[in-house]
Amino acid sequence: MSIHDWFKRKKLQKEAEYTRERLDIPGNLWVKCYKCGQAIFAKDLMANLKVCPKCGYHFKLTAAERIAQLFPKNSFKEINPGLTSTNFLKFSDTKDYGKRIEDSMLKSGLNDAIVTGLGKLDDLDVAMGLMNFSFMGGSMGSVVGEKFARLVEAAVEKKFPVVIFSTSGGARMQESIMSLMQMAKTSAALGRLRENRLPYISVLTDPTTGGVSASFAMLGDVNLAEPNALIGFAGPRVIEQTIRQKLPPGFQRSEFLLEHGMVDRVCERKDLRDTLVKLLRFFKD
Amino acid sequence: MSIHDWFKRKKLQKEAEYTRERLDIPGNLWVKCYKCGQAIFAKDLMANLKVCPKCGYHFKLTAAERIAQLFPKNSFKEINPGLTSTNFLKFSDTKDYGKRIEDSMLKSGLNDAIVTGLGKLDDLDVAMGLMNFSFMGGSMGSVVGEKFARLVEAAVEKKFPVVIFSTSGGARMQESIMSLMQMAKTSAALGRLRENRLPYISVLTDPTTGGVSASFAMLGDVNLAEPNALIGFAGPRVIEQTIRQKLPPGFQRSEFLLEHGMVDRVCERKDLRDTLVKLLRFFKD
Amino acid sequence: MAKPEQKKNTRRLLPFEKPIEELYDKLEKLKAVGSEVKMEMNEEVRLMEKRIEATRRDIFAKLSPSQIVQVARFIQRPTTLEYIDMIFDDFLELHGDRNFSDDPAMIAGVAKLDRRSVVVMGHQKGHSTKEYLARNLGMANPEGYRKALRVMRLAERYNKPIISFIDTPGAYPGLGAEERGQAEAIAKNLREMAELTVPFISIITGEGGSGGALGIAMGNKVMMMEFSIYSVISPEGCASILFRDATRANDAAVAMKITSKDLLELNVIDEIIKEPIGGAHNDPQLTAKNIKAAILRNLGPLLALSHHELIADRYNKYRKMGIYNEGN
Amino acid sequence: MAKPEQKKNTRRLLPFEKPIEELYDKLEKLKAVGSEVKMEMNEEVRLMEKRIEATRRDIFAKLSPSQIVQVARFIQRPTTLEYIDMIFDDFLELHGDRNFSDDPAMIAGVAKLDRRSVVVMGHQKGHSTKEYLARNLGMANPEGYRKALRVMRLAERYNKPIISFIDTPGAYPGLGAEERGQAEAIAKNLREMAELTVPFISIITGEGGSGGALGIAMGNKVMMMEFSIYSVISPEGCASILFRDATRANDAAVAMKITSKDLLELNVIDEIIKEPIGGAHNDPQLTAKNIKAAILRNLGPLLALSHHELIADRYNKYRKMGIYNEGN
Ligand SMILES: [Zn+2]
Ligand SMILES: [Zn+2]
Repeated sequence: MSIHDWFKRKKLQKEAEYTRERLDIPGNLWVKCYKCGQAIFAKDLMANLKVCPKCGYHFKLTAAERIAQLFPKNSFKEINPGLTSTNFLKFSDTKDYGKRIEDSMLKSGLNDAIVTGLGKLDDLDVAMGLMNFSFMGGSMGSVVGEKFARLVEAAVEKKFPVVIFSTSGGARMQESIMSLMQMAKTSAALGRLRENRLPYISVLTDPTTGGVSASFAMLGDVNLAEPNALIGFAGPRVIEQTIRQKLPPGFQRSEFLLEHGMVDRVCERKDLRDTLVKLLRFFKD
Repeated sequence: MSIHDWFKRKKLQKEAEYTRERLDIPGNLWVKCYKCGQAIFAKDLMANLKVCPKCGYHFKLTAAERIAQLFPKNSFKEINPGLTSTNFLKFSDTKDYGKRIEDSMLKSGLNDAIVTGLGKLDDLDVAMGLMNFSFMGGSMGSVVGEKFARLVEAAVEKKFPVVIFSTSGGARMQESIMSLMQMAKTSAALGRLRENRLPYISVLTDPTTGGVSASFAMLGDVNLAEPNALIGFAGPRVIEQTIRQKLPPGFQRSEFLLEHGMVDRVCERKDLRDTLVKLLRFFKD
Repeated sequence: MAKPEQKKNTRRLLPFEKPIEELYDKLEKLKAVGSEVKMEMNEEVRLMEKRIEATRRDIFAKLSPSQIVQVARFIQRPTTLEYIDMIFDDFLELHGDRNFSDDPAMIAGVAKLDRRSVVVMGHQKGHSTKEYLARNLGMANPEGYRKALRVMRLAERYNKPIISFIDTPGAYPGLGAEERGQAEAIAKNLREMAELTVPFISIITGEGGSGGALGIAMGNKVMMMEFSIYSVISPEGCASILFRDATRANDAAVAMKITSKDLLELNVIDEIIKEPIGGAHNDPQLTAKNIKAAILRNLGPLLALSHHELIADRYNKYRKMGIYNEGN
Repeated sequence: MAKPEQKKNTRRLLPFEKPIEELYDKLEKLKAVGSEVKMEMNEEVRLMEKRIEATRRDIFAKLSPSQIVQVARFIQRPTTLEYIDMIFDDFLELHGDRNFSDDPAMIAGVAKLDRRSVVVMGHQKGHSTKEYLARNLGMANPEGYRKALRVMRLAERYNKPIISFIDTPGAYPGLGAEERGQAEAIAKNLREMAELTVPFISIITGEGGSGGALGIAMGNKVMMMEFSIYSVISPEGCASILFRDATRANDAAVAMKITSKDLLELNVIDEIIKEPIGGAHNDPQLTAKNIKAAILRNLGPLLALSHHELIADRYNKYRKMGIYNEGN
């Protein structure tokens, strides 16, 4: 099934509560902006790609929302939707990992923290992966790694470029060492892509840290970032504890990374699709 | 003729006056160390590879002295000794460049600022270039560039590794743009060497700046530096004028470059030959 | 507002264009009178404009090297970003060296030349003190050269030609630049440019200052704008170091042979790109058109070469440079 | 001098070796008496030494994961430089990333393994607070990973095998590290290690801490010392983040499966290298001998592979990692 069908199926039952939770909606109609605190009519927010019309704050998007924004003509076909996580270590912290997976699936309407598929941006073929922060903080375990690797392998086979939208707190600790190995696996897949001279564009969105930033998210031929996204290796709290001082304002934000040479462009959501199309056309022609 | 023959031939007529000039010898027997100010018996200084036995200060070496230290068995054969500089631009500053070349040749007993040749360090073949600071400040003009390129081409043909001892104030401004082009020429030659997977060891000695540091001297698979050598792109005075402040002590010295990741090892002269042999053996086996 | 200041700006006059200044004053008076008496002075205005153009043509027909230096450095001279805008389509700047920072003195990105994808890069100066400061007058730090190299490698990986625009007094001679390996950054670029498997064209648009210029200028074809300069050291630097007299920069400019004509004669460059009368700043659009034509004319034959041939072509080009005597 | 301090040092006792402490005290008394009465107590000394060894053997036969963590982190545990010294000949350390600095937390260089040239690298800790400070406890900055990559590429260019030694709590989470792209540095290493055309062997000798460990650990073969650990986060970090209780590090150590035995069962590593009774620090020479034997045993088959096969071998190794369900 296409991601659109899947999106529609889950939509009705989930979106209301989910959106409320993710966006702090104080009712059904009004959303309060995290940054400027202004109340925004939910419809206006959605029409503005979930960017605050007042202050430009970029709200988090789910994979499905992102897909809907990028592929208005429904041209995105999901691949490997059936992969799900398993508690192979019988890991249990404050909650059993198996239960946590189940709950996350129910709550988010997603199978795991990434959706992968093939699609067209205008006339341009693309293999795309989109992470979901709403599924266990976008953490990367075996499923994210496997779906990523399969996506890249599909791209190699079809000679498609790859675009990844990252958002992740890092490795999924409940899978312990196996989550660390996904960094190796996804990076190796990108090595193969590169060997085949197929382009890779990484889009970093808020937040992208830890094992995901230290593997595929930083490896784009071109790295794009949405404004003000938190991007870094270590989390701000860990750094503050280590250096025993407050972090400067703007630290680890997209604009900071641009200044420090780590991302090519900070790109507002409204310009993102155009920029991707331009870049893909550059690589293609 | 071998560099040794050539060295012997020039030696008698030149060495006395030349050594006096280069070393500030206040008579024939005693040398005053630049750094610690101590008087050293000239013979002791020579026996100690021209390193002050009191404070470790490394006096400058001519190519011939360097060759004598490295190839005790006379195994170094110079190539392309007959190349000489010409005043093709009819350039004249405080002195005509043609006259300057002539005077430098007479005074230094050298044809130009580099000696190139093939030799053996122990059983290890090597193509080696050794610069002379005493010839117009080791400046790189067409002759240095051409001899460098021919040396590298000989190395490629014979599958020899290349070792270069640099000491230079930079490009030879009297050859204007043509001296700049030698940076391109020598670096391109090293590109070809690399393409052929033949190793290149660069030994930076006091001083190595400007166009030589910004071309072949910095491009070693391994960069070695003698202690306390001045190494940099811009000269200290230019930097001071630009930033309008005094430079910190140790700035642009070998140890500073080590700390800043630009050289692999700071190597005392007494250890230099052993280190080269070890490295060459590493590459060979 | 300071009116004379503004006048100067719109006239874009170089110091040695004094004779034209007076003519412009007259022209303006004529125009003022004309607007009073409605159009009657039209013919005289036209004549005065012709006279200005003729005078300018005369002046520019016999510029001295040090005057050319002034043109090359003129604050009104079109910048790399302007040329990119006029010559290419769909330019997307790419930032950063993926190491330390993004250097605003060096720009790089992807673009279309007509419908062909190309990679472009160059030093960026500006047209005001403020822009000079922001861009460090086009004097790149190591990060600038490393960004350029990163984007060159991108070009190579995806088989896109590279066009570089050179306009810098030189690589920045700062404390941090030395700490972070200015010499290493430039040296590595030289070696890597020699080995590029894609067509590479370099254009000296303004100041080609020493290693800082060469650091992105090792094209298969190297072209110079008519009134640009290219040299191993600035005339001022040469005067103070070699002539031991800082006031002799004019003599140094002559002696060093730094004009496009000199460098073509020395076979260091392949072609001179004509500028409009009065220099590129007098008609940036026309200048850009000339540059684009030169790029297209030179790119064609390079596109026919294999990767190996492109490297060999570049190797041979630089291998030949140098003039010396050969004895026994 | 503080004698008890010194005793502890020579005995090199871990916190959970308390029972041995008493035996050592007795042994020393026996020796003292023995030296008075000349040799008569020899047999009893021998017996006591045997008893110490037996007790130690018992303790180490059933170490809990959190005790293994203590062994892996023990200040007396041999460091990378010591292993290199014992295993290789003619080691020459190479410094610097050719970009920004030389990172003392990461060492790299060339050496001989018997008579074969190899490239070696690893995190460097130390045996004292002073050394910990100088080496940042083996927590590398981006420069460390970039130096490692530079030297890996050197190895590749000249076709030399690479041996890496892993012993780090993790990559350094500092301000400068973030500014200079810790994430980028590690990520690039991962991709580049996957593509290396030379045999690559990695050995976790002490702490294999997260991305900072993996950043030089993507060998064709990955081995772990018997009492080393390898994990995505420290037990303490896991306890405080997942268990929301910083005191539950022991539980986290168990739950996370971070011991060599666990990781062999999970097929994440290929082999366990035995340590002497009481851990590597009790007999560094024997430990080094075991490591060397393991390297040689594993290197042989890798040397028979082509460049392409080596890349494929590594790709398949990491491609297989992961456990998941597959529905429709
Ligand atoms: Zn807002
Ligand atoms: Zn001394």
